[in-house]
Amino acid sequence: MWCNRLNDAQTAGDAAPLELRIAAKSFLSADGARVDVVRDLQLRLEAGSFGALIGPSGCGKTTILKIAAGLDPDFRGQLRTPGSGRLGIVFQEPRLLPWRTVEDNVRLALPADHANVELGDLFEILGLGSHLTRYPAELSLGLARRTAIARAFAVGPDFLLLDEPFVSLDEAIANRLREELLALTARAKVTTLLVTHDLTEAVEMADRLFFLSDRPTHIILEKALPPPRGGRSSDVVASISDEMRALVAQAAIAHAKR
Amino acid sequence: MWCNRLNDAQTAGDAAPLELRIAAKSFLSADGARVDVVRDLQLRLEAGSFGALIGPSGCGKTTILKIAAGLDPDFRGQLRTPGSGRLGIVFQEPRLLPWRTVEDNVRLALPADHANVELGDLFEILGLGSHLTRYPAELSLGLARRTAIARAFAVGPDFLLLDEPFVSLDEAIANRLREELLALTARAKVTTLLVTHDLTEAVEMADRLFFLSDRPTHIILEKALPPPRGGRSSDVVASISDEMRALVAQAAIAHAKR
Amino acid sequence: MLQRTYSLIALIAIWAVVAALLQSRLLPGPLTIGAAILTDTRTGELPFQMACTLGRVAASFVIAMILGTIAGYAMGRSKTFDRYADPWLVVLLNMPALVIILFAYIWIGLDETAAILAVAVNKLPNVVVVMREGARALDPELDEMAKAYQFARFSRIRNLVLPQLAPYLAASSRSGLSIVWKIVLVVELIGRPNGVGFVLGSAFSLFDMAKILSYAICFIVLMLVIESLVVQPLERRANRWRRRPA
Amino acid sequence: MLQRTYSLIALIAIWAVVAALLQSRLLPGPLTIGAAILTDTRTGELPFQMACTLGRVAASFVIAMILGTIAGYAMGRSKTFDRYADPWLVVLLNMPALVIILFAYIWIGLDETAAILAVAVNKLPNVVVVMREGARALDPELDEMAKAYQFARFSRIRNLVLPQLAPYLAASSRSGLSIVWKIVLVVELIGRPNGVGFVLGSAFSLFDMAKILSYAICFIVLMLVIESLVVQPLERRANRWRRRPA
Amino acid sequence: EALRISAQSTGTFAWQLDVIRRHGLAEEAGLDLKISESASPDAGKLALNSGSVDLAVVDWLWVARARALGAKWLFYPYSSAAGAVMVKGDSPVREIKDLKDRVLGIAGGPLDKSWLIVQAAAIRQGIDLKRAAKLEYGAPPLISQKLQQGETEASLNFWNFCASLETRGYRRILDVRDAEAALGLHQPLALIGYVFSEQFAANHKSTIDRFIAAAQKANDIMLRSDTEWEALRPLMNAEDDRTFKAYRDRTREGIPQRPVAAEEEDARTLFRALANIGGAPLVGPSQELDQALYYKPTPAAETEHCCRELIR
Ligand SMILES: Nc1ncnc2c1ncn2[C@@H]1O[C@H](COP(=O)(O)OP(=O)(O)OP(=O)(O)O)[C@@H](O)[C@H]1O
Ligand SMILES: Nc1ncnc2c1ncn2[C@@H]1O[C@H](COP(=O)(O)OP(=O)(O)OP(=O)(O)O)[C@@H](O)[C@H]1O
Ligand SMILES: [Mg+2]
Ligand SMILES: [Mg+2]
Repeated sequence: MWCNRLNDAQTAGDAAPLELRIAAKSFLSADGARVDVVRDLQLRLEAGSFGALIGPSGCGKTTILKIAAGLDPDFRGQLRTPGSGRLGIVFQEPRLLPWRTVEDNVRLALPADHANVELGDLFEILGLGSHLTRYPAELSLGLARRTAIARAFAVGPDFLLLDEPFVSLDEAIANRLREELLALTARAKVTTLLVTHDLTEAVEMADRLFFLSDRPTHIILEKALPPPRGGRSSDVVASISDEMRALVAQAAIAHAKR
Repeated sequence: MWCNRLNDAQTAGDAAPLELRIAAKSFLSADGARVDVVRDLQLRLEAGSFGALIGPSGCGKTTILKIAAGLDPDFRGQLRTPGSGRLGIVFQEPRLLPWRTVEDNVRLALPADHANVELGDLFEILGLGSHLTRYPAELSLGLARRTAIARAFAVGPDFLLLDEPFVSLDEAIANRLREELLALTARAKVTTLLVTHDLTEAVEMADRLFFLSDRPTHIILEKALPPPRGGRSSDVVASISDEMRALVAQAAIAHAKR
Repeated sequence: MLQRTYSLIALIAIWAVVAALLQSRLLPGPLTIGAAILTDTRTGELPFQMACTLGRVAASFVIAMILGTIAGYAMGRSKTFDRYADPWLVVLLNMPALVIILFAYIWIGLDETAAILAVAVNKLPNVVVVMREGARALDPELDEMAKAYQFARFSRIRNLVLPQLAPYLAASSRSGLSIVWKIVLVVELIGRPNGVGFVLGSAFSLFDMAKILSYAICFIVLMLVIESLVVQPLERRANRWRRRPA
Repeated sequence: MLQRTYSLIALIAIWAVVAALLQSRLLPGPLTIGAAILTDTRTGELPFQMACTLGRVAASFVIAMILGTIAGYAMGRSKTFDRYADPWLVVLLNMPALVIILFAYIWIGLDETAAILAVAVNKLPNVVVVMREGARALDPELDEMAKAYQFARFSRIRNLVLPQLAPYLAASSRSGLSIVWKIVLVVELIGRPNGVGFVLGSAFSLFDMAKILSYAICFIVLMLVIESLVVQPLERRANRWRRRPA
Repeated sequence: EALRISAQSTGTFAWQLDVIRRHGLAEEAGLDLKISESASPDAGKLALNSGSVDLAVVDWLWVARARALGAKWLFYPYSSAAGAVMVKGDSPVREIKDLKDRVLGIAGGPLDKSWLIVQAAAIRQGIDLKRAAKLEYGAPPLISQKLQQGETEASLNFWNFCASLETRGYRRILDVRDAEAALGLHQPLALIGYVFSEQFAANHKSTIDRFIAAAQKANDIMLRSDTEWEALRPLMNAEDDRTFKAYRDRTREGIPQRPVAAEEEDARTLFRALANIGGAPLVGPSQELDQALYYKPTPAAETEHCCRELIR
């Protein structure tokens, strides 16, 4: 059973927080122009806690996530990742291997010591049961996204990076996946960073919200939410969301004035 | 100005409705299994009206949209498309040419007689102004999606097919784009079919909702909404949405029992 | 399969008609060639020479493909390595086959090692060039994915790199096999005491078109068989994941 | 650019050292070759022979690339066409160069047309094979997009097909140019009264390594120059859109 | 004692070796011949250079040139058979000077030895063939084919092609052997011969001598016996009887019959003539034939040679 493995992972994980300082991150575009994406960003997330990253489209969220994943060493700053290095990541697009079936795509990502773990339950929960032998080109986008989520969950991560994982899914499935994610992070000590445009989703699930400015991005507002996460009633979520919206609007104006 | 063109298009468009009958549509998967995707689906959308297609993930919405676009002639049934054949389409993924800049990607899709049309305003509205010379690999997903939307709007379509166009965008931009879409469809007689998982979005914008069953899919519930679309207050939208949820749940149960 | 057969029959029919019309010793018809093949097969001459050639083809092909793929991949992935190795590649690529063959025979000796090496070295740069393009076109997004999930090196090559290189491998091994075969003929012509190239050399000085064609055709038939029974089924399997165009 | 120069200098240095150590007539050093090139350039012999060869190389290359790309694209796109044409392709691919050259010289005549056609026909199937793989790997999703937006045929080819075929075109024209050059040498050797191949023929029978190497090296230098000043800048431009690996 | 030999499989040397084998001449001389066959005339040179064989049959000119450049090869005459300029039987061309403005096909390249000899002879007649005739160079079989197709009006080819053309009614207008005489040679010179390195000859003098003796015995057999040629026939690839006879007679004609010293003298004359016409690309830096080019067998072998000469 795949859950068992997660429990193992818990005992293996150490208690380091995610610490990310990006003094500056820029890209060189094809026409030679420098695109400044991140400036003076400081982000700290306690081990086992759940952060949400919210910001305007194109501000640099994906860039930050990739740096946190250690995929982009080309930035000025420092990175300290939590856990034992077992990373689960859901990219903004599914990024499946087109020439491998759904099941193989998930299995190939498993660490060697868990190569033969039983994944049936996970696939059932994600509604992939009848598609295991399909190739990615034969999947709908929603199914492909679910495969990518299955991959991230299946490795038994102690560090989870999610880039808008629940878009392009119908409400029922999205809710089921959110619950599953909450259960996973509750069971094991998983440090999670979620990128989302959906404030309600963020407030429902996170311990801590990070609001980002426009490009070059940095944190304009950081907010710790009172526990228990996942258990907040919809009224509470709505009221926190409204409050946040107002605060962010203020902060954005202040930022624009600077 | 790109709006002018849309007005031209209005006079050019004829008044045929979209009529789509799919008796059966199936795929042959790589392992030789037949995947039945659509069965006995009948869809009719009056010229100039706005339909929304809502259904579970992986049920066949994209398949239906591609058939409606005339991209997949391999189905049993009949198709009659509205308008003069000027189609604007937003695929579920951006589908940009990676080796062409943002501006070229949009311009290349323009019909020959509008090749030199002024697109500045459209790019500004979509927030693409400062990215016109970028290549797709240098865009964030949100920017790429907006480019794809710009492409669909820029051709001055009289038939518009949108596959979840507003996901992966922040609320502010998504709302601006929704307004822009409403304005475009109001100005010109554009027959529009929108796929979305967001019921609120559908109720806000559409004249007619089509709810789809699970695979093999067909319409389990069709609902005409009272005009004016776009002008509905949020209370009205919320109440209609709730009503719809209840109806769909019933219909789904009925469908499952069949 | 059926269409391929029809097409082959058409090819042979056209050949037969042209040969019949020309009635020239310089273009023997299919029947003459068939008879020649039968005779030489009975005497054991043809199978023997063919086997010699095939051995050389196989050996040089394998060497060139393996080394070429590795070098091409490395050059496609590392800009620095590419910059240093590229001039050498251009030199090797454009060195006339004859020069390489000569050097091999003179410095290694007029023997099998020299022959096989000469062919492999001739073919190598072509493989490198194709595989380098393949490596350059690798998808960086999938790469990131594999890095994030810490794919083992072997798994990365098997599941990520090779499938992306597959069309390049297919192209360079198909055209490569034919190039290797052609160079082996020259190498045998110049300095081997057996093999199809040796036979062709003698046949050429006697202008024995029937002999030349019958050996050439035997190799071609072999290639057709390998193509139909091995390569194409393999290719179909490897391309199963591709969406069929609607 | 600098790295390429260093690397070339290293190559020449190694050659000089090996030549100095061996002290053999069969491996002249760079200085000997340089002197030979200078002499033959002064007499006008080298430029003349080189020009003859380059003309043939250019003509056959253009013919082979254009026809090969069209045929390869068609075969990659249409399964039916592929099934019919594939056996012919395999036949042409594996027909020994000598046979094609002989047929051309015999049936067309011992002239320029025959020479150029023989080379083009020799190279053609290799282009087809590579371009076919390229056409097969075209992205069906972009195709759908172009269909939906009714791209004109020319725009489709220019903006959709060619950029996707670019790495295949690069591979097949780079390795193609070198193959064409090598076949031109053979064609000239067998039946032309001028050109580098003609010179090499005499030089080979006299074992005149200095002559052989000096002509080969002139062509290689030309290719190095074209590569550095034309091909690579073009390639960099064409690949600008690729994301730099992080 | 082992002797490694390279032979072109379609050449006359292969015939001679076959005679040696069938008559056990090598065993008789205490030699163990290791023969590697090849398809190209250049394989022998390659094999010698790479040290893969000890002896091969190679061009006289090639050896002269290599010696001039410092490679110490030795040469011993093997055959003086040579080609000819030929035309169709009904051609109006009768002599060299009729070739003016006609298409002349030449086998090999511009540095081919027969072509140089013909050129030199023509120049003595006041004709510069290089300017006067339209030249086509090509591989020997192709040139032979082109004459038959009528694309060339005359062709200069190797002796075996000429022999086969002759049986089909083609005419010689100038034999290379006659051209040699015109250049002042006493007898046709053996333009190909056994070649081996000086070092090998120094270390294995008796091996070489015994091989030369055995080869001469084989030559005697080939000169005398017609039945011997019937045995050789399968090797000869002659289409018909006339070609077969032509091959036989031309081969016999080419077997050298005079002492090496006499050869050497004519060789010097020819070399000077060729140096004039071909220049440095052909003969290398030296304008004079290297004195040490010809291998001198130990007197016993030489004597035997002369005696045989006398007996005939
Ligand atoms: N390789 C690159 N070269 C140049 N610019 C780049 C590159 N990659 C990203 N950018 C730019 O950096 C900015 C941030 O990109 P990023 O993908 O991080 O945005 P994001 O916050 O994830 O946006 P979205 O919500 O749309 O996904 C964008 O403006 C993008 O255009
Ligand atoms: N080429 C194909 N071969 C086999 N099955 C396919 C193919 N294309 C689509 N399918 C299957 O058809 C079904 C419908 O696909 P479609 O993309 O239309 O779904 P969708 O409703 O758009 O889903 P989503 O909301 O996830 O986008 C899916 O189950 C998918 O797996
Ligand atoms: Mg992003
Ligand atoms: Mg879809």
